[in-house]
Amino acid sequence: MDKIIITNNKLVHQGYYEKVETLFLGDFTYLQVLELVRDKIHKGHKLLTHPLSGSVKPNETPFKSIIISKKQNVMSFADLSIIEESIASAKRFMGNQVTPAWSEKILNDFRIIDLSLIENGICNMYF
Amino acid sequence: MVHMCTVTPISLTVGANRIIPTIAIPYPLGDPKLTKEEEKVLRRKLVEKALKALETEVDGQTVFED
Amino acid sequence: MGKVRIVHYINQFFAGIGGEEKADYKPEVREGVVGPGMEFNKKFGDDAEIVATIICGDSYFNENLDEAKAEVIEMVKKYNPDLFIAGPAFNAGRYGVACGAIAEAVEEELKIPVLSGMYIENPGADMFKSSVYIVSTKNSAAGMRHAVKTMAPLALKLAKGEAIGAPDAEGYIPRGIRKNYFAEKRGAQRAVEMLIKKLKGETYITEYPMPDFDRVEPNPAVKDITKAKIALVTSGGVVPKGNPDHIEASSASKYGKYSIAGVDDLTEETYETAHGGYDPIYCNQDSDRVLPVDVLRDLEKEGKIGKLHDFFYTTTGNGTGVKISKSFAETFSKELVADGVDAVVLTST
Amino acid sequence: MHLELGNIFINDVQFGSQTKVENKTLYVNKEELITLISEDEHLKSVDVELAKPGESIRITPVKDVIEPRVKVAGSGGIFPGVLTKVDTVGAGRTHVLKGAAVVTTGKVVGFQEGIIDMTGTGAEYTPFSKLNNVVLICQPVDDIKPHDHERALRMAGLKAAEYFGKAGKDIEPDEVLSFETLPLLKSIEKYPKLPKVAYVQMLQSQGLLHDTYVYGVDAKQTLPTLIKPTELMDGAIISGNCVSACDKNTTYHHLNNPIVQDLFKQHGKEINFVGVIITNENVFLADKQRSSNWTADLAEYLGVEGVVVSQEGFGNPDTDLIMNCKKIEEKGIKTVIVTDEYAGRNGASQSLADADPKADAVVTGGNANEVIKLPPMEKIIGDLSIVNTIAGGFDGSVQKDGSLVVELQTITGATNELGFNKLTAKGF
Repeated sequence: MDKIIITNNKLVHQGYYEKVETLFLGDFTYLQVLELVRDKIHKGHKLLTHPLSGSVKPNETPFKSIIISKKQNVMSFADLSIIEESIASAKRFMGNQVTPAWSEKILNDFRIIDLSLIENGICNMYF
Repeated sequence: MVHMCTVTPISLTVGANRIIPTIAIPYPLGDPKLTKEEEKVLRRKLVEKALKALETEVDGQTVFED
Repeated sequence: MGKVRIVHYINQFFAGIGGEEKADYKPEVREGVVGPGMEFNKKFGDDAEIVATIICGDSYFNENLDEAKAEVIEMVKKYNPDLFIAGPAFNAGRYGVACGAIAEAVEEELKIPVLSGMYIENPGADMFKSSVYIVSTKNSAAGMRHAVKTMAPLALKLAKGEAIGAPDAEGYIPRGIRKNYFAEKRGAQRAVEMLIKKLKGETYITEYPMPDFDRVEPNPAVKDITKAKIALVTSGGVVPKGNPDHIEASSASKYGKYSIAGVDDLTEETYETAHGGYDPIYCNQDSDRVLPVDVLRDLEKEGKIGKLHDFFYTTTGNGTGVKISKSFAETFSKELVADGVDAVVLTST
Repeated sequence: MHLELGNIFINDVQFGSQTKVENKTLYVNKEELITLISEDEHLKSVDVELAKPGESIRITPVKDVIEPRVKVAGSGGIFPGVLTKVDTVGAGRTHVLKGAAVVTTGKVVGFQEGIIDMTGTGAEYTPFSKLNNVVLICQPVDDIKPHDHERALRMAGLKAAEYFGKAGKDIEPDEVLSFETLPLLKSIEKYPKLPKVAYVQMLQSQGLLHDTYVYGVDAKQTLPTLIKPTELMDGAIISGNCVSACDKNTTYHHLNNPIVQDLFKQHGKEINFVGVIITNENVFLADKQRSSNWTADLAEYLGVEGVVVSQEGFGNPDTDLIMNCKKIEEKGIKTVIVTDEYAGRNGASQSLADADPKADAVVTGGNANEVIKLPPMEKIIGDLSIVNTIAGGFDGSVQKDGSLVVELQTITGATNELGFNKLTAKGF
């Protein structure tokens, strides 16, 4: 399929790397994932999922998975503005309060939610 | 003033009046896929376009497309 | 609390010293009131008193910003006031900017409340409304009485540390700080009523105004580009290698001014980008990709442009606020004009 | 089509030997309720507590709040497609235990949120402090999967609400409200001179803990469609949503949708309220495009002149909201949007993650980042230790004396984006 998952969530990596090209960045922060996606958008990759997926706040969950197109085309201004606003939002939340040092159990809950947010659409995507 | 930028909608919202669209955000006036020489030719074309825009009367926000 | 002590800042015009020809008047402090201060003192009655007035020429202030600020702050400090009032400046642009800048600086340095007054379209209002309480005034000095009527009670509240009400109630220009409160009607009802007004074409007030942007009149075309002196400005963060002034990767608090006299080409060894808003690798390899010095130098040599200005100005546009960006431009565009620059090529990433 | 809502006012809730409504009091047979809820194999234990207005009680973490209702006449049952068959609802007669609610609590995942204080500062911000609440505390079996856990809690709340609703079936209501929805063409004929108005309701539909169900269908798998406002009153839309406590729509909100109510109030006077369009808030941008296109198209197809659009949740729904607003405005239809803000603790940051000049009529439910202090409560229902692990709570949230320092976003329903509350924000 013509897409790449960019994620720092091992559950997403484990679940999908055989089916979808997956760029797994285990040691990236939430914000670093967003910034990497921004660089990809600059190069003309299309954003396929919203970077602020989920209502879990950016200073709560450390995990983020975003799907972009494999193909590069002319950069989309709409995508750029979404990723820029998302980065600004994420920074705002971190400015209020940094992500706590969660227990492994809670981290795993966050992984499951992050996984759930992308798996619902991934199977029926044809573009 | 002439504004050379890739994301012209932003330039329009911040109020620039002479706008030249450029190549890409990380390299507005270049293209790493080209050789150094080709890149400079490309850059010169864009700068000449910008100078031309400076010499052109505008009566509102204008994006100088090709 | 006893009588509130106030220091008042006015320009050369309101001090009766003179108009534009006296705009380079250096800061001077006088005991008691001068000019509009009289109106204030009348209004304050026994509650407060202007103990000193500082007079400064608008050109002097704006052209010697750092010095002027420091001098005025020293003068204010001596009087140990409870409050600092600047203006009102009405529609006088440079006076407005001076009032905003000095009020902001006094608040920051001396930690006392400050107040100014301006016409809504004064550029100083837009630049300083988020950091300073600025009362919305009429557009000329004819509105003095009206301005003082609004400023005096707000000044007393500020000095006494009382809670400041909403902008429309107190008369100041909204500062863009979102505050919660309980409305009389629930949101759904407000929404339905707003829709009915919108359908009828009546005025309604949105509860959250979208961020607004500026428009400026285009400048006339450059007559002869082959004679023109051209300067380069960038928001792409190009800096000499090592980023000597430590310009921030995002939300920049400053800009840099660097000489490119004698530079024909920006190389990997000499220049880089400080910008955190994009992948820096391409600019770091060759900063001409962001700031086209090489090409403009060629064009200069070929006589296609008059001259490439010896300095370029740079900052990072990443997350840097509109207000601060404006204040950068406000300052360096004056230098550009003074240096005889005819046109600017601004590049953004 | 016609729906009568018979409100039975409830001023008190007490345990008793029989579940019934008498003298405006809801009596709860605790054992019977526990037996009913415990039928779910995913639940290990169930407990029931009562929380009344003014009591020194803090309920946390809150998953959902549901108002007890029962179908008395007309087709279908309450919560169609979930607890009852998928028969179409929205006509006939429905009884409501007005003033009572079922609140579900219990951890779903490790981090949680949602506080209802029955007294003090916090009580002013949540509408549920004014209700007589029957609180279900459900502990799941060990090693339950989060998806099953969420579902078990969701069903427990709905079942309890249905159970109490039945107690009001044969009671004479204290007031009867009547809502009429005509076929579209008739509706247009009825008030030809009034501007036609629709309501666009955006439903949270992103994934685990972020879902809404319409007649039992997961909203993320739906396309924007029309629904009669009275169907909402019979529980056609339920919440499976338990992230972002302040601006999620509980099932209680869906049943009592304030925009629907307030549009009805002006119906036939200032406007002609012709219908509700429901749309979703999905993660995939292509879905957002499709749904917003479809929504704008439906509004145009209906021929309305104005719409109110409501949002649900934080972050990416801002994009759906702005897309909907912009596309509907571009059809020449006037919009008002209802949202809330995340303007930072000092209120100085930009409030929304998206913006457009076309969004020139905005109603806001307030800044969810505002920090407030909640006094200690004598009784905690649920688990206070989790307050340090909820949205807008943080290390040190729980003070030595039991008071809490938290952002408004921890309080259930505080900045609701259906305009349920009076709270709002303005620029200072």
